[in-house]
Amino acid sequence: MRRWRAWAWGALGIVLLAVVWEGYKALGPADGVRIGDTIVLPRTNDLAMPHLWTMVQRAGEPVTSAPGAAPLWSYVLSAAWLSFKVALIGWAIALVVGMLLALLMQRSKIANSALLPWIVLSQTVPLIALAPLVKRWSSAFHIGGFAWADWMSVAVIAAYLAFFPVAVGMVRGLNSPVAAQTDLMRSYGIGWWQTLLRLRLPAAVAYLIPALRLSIAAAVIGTVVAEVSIGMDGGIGRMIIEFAQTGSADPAKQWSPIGGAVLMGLAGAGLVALIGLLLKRYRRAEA
Amino acid sequence: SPTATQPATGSGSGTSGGGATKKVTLQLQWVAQGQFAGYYVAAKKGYYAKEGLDVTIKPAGTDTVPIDVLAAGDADYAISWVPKVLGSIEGGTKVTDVAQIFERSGTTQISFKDKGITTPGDLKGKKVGSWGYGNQWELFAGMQKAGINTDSQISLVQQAFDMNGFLNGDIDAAQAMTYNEYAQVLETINPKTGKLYQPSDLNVINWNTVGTAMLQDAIWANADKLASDKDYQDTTEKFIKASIEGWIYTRDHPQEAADIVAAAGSTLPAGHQLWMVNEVNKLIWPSTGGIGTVQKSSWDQTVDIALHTKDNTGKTIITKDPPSDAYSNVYVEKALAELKSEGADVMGTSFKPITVTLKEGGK
Amino acid sequence: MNPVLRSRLRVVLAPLVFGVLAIALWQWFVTARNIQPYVLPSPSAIWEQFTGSIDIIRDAAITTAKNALLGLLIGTLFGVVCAALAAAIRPIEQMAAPTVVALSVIPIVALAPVLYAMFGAAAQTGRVLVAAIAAFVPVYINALRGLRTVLPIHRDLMRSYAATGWQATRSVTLPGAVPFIFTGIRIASSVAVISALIAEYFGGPLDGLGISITSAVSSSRYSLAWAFVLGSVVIGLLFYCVTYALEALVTRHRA
Amino acid sequence: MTVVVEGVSKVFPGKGSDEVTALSDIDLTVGDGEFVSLIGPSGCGKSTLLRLIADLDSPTGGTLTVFDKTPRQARLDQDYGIAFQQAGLLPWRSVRANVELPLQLHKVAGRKERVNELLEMVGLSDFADRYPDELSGGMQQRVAIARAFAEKPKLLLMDEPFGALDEMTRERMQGELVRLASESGAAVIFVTHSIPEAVFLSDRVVVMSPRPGRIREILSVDLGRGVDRGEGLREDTSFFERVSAVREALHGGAPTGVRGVETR
Amino acid sequence: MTVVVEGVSKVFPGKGSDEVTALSDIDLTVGDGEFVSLIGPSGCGKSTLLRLIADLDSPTGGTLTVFDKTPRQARLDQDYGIAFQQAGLLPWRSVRANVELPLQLHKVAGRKERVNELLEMVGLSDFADRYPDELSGGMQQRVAIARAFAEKPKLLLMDEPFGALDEMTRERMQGELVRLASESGAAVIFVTHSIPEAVFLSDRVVVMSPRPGRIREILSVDLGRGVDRGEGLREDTSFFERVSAVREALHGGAPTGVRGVETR
Ligand SMILES: Nc1ncnc2c1ncn2[C@@H]1O[C@H](COP(=O)(O)OP(=O)(O)OP(=O)(O)O)[C@@H](O)[C@H]1O
Ligand SMILES: Nc1ncnc2c1ncn2[C@@H]1O[C@H](COP(=O)(O)OP(=O)(O)OP(=O)(O)O)[C@@H](O)[C@H]1O
Ligand SMILES: Cc1ncc(C[n+]2csc(CCO)c2C)c(N)n1
Ligand SMILES: [Mg+2]
Ligand SMILES: [Mg+2]
Repeated sequence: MRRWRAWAWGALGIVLLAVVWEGYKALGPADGVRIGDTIVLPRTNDLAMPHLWTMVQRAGEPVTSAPGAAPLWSYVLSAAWLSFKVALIGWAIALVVGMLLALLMQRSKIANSALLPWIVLSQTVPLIALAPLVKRWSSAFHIGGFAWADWMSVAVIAAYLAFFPVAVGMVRGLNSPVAAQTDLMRSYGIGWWQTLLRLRLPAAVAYLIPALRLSIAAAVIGTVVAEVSIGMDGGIGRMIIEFAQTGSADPAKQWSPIGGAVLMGLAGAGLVALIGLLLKRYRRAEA
Repeated sequence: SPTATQPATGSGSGTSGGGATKKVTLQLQWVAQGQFAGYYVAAKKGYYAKEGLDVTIKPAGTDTVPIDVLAAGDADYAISWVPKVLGSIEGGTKVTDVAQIFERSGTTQISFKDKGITTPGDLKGKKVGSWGYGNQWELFAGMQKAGINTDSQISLVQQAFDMNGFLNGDIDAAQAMTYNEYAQVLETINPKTGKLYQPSDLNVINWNTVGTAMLQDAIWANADKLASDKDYQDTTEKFIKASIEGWIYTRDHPQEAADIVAAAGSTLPAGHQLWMVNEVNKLIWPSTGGIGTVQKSSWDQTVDIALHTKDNTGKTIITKDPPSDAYSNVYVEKALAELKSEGADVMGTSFKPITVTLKEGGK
Repeated sequence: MNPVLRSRLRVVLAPLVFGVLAIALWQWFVTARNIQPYVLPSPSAIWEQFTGSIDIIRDAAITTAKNALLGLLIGTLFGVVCAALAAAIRPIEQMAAPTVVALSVIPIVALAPVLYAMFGAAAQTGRVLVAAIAAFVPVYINALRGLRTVLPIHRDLMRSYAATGWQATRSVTLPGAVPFIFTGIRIASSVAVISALIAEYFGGPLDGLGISITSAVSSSRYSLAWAFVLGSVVIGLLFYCVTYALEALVTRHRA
Repeated sequence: MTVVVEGVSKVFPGKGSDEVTALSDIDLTVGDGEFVSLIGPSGCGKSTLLRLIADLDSPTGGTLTVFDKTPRQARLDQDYGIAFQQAGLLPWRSVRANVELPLQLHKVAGRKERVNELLEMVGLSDFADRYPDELSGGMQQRVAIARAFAEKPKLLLMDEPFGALDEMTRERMQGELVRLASESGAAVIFVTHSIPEAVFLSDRVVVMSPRPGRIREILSVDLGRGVDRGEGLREDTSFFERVSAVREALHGGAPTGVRGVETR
Repeated sequence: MTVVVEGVSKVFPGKGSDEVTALSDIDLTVGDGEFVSLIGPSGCGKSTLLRLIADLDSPTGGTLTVFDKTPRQARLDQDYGIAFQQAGLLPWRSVRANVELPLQLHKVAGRKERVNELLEMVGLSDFADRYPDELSGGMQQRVAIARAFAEKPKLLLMDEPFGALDEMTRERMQGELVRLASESGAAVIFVTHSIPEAVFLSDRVVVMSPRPGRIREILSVDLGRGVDRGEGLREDTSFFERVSAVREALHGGAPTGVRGVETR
């Protein structure tokens, strides 16, 4: 019942947003509202704000006029699916790296002090600077018949953005058990590994889930940016630059990759919710 | 499906050269589009295969520097503009321009008629669009040649992939490739008339006319390998030959070439694609010294601009003359000789571009 | 040695030692293996470029930092105001929920071109807004949580004082949410910098760190590119440290 | 009468149909200046009863009056001061500002002097400009008590205010409270778990029993008022007698020492 | 001897040069099966002493032995069971699994039976499959105590295990503890704030004073063992006498009832 009400309000919010969009488009000046030279409310012309129905209609039409071209929506959907798979792999890498770092930082205070500032610092390096290097390094990998593909570079870059929340959240989670609990483990004379397994990991779950939510959003964003930067084929990133080239003549088309990206984000959030459900046992305290 | 841009692989039937096929990778400087039609055609039509080459064509992303991919050994050949490469060469990258496919520059600066910008000098005090990425040098050279102080007398605007900034009036004069952005504008409805924008609405500054044009799409090869590796020299010649065959076919069959590019995964609308192929043909044909040969005068003009033009960061592309192996006509001349002996028209003297009518959205 | 002193030393020294070692290893690797700058520029080369082009880097950094700061301020303002509305009226929160989730996953590369079309491609507005949107999400989420976590005892206290809604908001709800808001701002600070920087790709005046990085890369000047990256790291850290210090300041009396 | 509770009951809606009857049919009167303690096992409704009197919650049955008004009116008129087990100080306000809070909200004049007086009263003048996190638990609780006394209420409601303190501090605070209450002439309703505390402080001890919350017995203590209750009292046999009486009432005749299955 | 503490001191490094001397020159022996309580104001080092015995921390001076071994060896040999004020249950484990935890970690055989026995002992058999958040505070504490008894230790260390319980539950638990301890023959070192609790439970009460933590006095209670300590004892004059004696030792001759300025 309350679930439904939340959904209903959420849907109403989206409708409201649509009404505001169209309402402003109808009433606002084509060239936007300016204070001095700065535009403070957006332009309403079709280049800046296409009609919502134009976007929807455009999504139903074929991507290009080439015979047999798929409708735009299905094209976006399969691009989003491809990007999402890459994002998931990046996310998986981020999970492993983030957790390992967290374990290391939990294990050793020195490691914690030494690494944490650099982990924070790592997130101030723009992906666009990193992407070409990663691609470069990865192509140096030629182990046997294994050839590094573009999507792997993209996944690595997505992981670079996504590991941060996991590492930070996980450290906090691993350190969350209260003194009574850690002392108890010590009194049992068990070592770090057993304490980790029996106490710290289960206790960290409650902190891990929100971290995962942030992390998967970061993975999605990282994937798309890296696709653009590296030039990976077939995903939402490539779609953004390709559609931009017809962005002026076919402005509604440019919005569909945004829809695809949002879809990926929502799917990610859904996935995390599912994981949260699976680990419900360890989240009793939250309820 | 969007994954259609599988690396286009020469799957030719007639392997005449005999022996095993040789794997070759070509790094483009952008995504698959008509600009690179010749290579896709050569692959599709089996010209590479005929030379015993198995060519993989790799599109680029925004941050791909083709010449570094080449230098790192991740590609055997790369397509890039000469001014973008000269700096890399001065930085120690050992590459050689082995075939100057585009003889003319496709870069222009376009503006709406009412701005009254007909010469580079008129850009003074205007909001001027620039792509950066090494695409900006002809513009800067042109403005500086007209006596404009590019640090203080214009305001520079970063130009995106689309032409919205130009159409919305944020940019007075925008960079436009004849084969791409210029068409984008002409494919757009003019809200004032309800019809497409017309060429008559626009003023176009063409750097070829101004005299600050620089050499654009060329095939680059690894200089060190060229100097030492006989096999690579051989392959280079074959690669150039097959590529030129592709361009010749493109000249003669623009529509088919456009379709081949689309089949290789380009999502540009068909009309736009055809326009691009046709415009690119104009940059190649008719050829002065045979397609692919570097004209010394054009090279020198490019180098001269690279030595003396400062962009917004206050730096010139290069500070001293490039080494002598920065370009070489040796391989292209051999390739041309072979092609001529096979009866191919490598000059395109009688080339007549087709007429492409642009429709809304490039359809 | 006194363990407290030792822990202080550890906090300062350990990252320094780690950093110095990592940079030394990096330098050694590049020199010994003769790595090309397009594979990995050496720290010394980056530093050389950094000091050599410090004026250009400073100018670029100031432009980007200004956009990021303005964006951070706008994002924070909107974040807090919207959170206040959402906290006061639950349907508003529920209505905003899908939009906020969507905002949090829209890649900057998709958003920026659209904003330039809306707000002008020759102005900094698009960049500021990209930073503002990126900053909005963490501030909104944290502020909302803060406004929602009024201790029951404080609520009872206000009721027992027969305090008006506004009095309760002013004396309990808002001050109670302040640490949460600052946590949000701290998270938003580095995101704002990165976002403002990436947005430079797609329009706006030809200045800033993002454009400088790519234009250096496109002419294979990798050491210079990384000198600009260093500039962005400095800005990012500056933002982080300032917001961190603010957070520490406002939460100093909280248990 | 300070407080009159008649036939009051409180039912909390639980999940589904599991209602919780926190209070059932409670009758209680508290006279002016009287010190009444509520004692009983966890969950017997002590806090609930206090909250009903304070109008922090409303009864599902019966009537309450506070100074012959509705609890709501009494709350709006600021007729009572209240303190909880947690001091509930605002961590961003100094000690002084915390004590000042109710005065400020009600725009009382002469605040500065009154606050100084209150801090003096609880012996925290030297800590006026400190912040709560700089105080010990006992000191925080004293700030909360000063705050409760701020508007010189004729009724003090206290819900286990000393529950979190150690024995020595607790005894000292009990002594202070007895003094303050008798000096100010305020009636006090005091929730506690500690039998000696209830006995030491109160004129009457209300013993409650759970499921549903009822008053089992009301015991008069009659050990004198205010200053009469020195520390010596704690070692007096009359004191031990009352303690034993309350214990017995609490255990309610049920054989003591038996291991019962406790459910919530 | 179960525990021998000789000349033990513990200094914690504070901020800068502000060291905290938590314990100074402590001597204490606890015999086999003896029940010893530690009482004293907050911060006098009760928990610290217990933690040293449990080898959860190490002394800065003096020596400790537990069953004639080092505390470390005793810990590794699982010679003691321990319980804290917070039950410290693992919220993701059922009651049964929580009690089973030490047995599982030490791979003890016949766990299921032992757990049933322990749950029976603390009267929680019906709640074996519930989770901690479904239990009241008192029930949680009983789970923690069952867990401490799991491996039949000859020494039980308890740090205010009943501190969070209400008076009635607390008294019931005290009775149970006395029974369990005497049945199992285990020695107990018990930290508390409550004088009646210490007196009711112990053979000897160790009264400590703070800054620095020292033993002020050790009082023998001599009220009989185990079952002898029925609920009736609490209303016995001999009981009140001991309570008063401990009170006085605690207040350490300082005139009581004086309002002192408390600092931390
Ligand atoms: N807001 C509420 N919603 C539902 N049930 C409640 C609520 N408040 C109290 N109860 C229930 O009412 C009963 C009485 O609670 P109350 O807090 O008054 O007990 P108490 O005597 O103060 O206990 P304690 O000594 O633990 O503080 C309990 O069973 C409790 O679970
Ligand atoms: N880990 C620690 N670091 C620094 N100081 C500590 C530490 N643990 C305890 N102390 C200090 O040692 C002194 C004794 O603390 P301890 O916890 O043993 O007291 P206690 O008697 O158990 O008090 P309480 O009754 O409040 O539990 C206190 O002053 C305390 O602040
Ligand atoms: C960031 C950025 N990267 C590439 C282009 C597109 N572009 C402009 S000129 C040119 C070469 C031939 O088309 C290309 C690829 C752009 N506009 N912006
Ligand atoms: Mg209560
Ligand atoms: Mg303690």
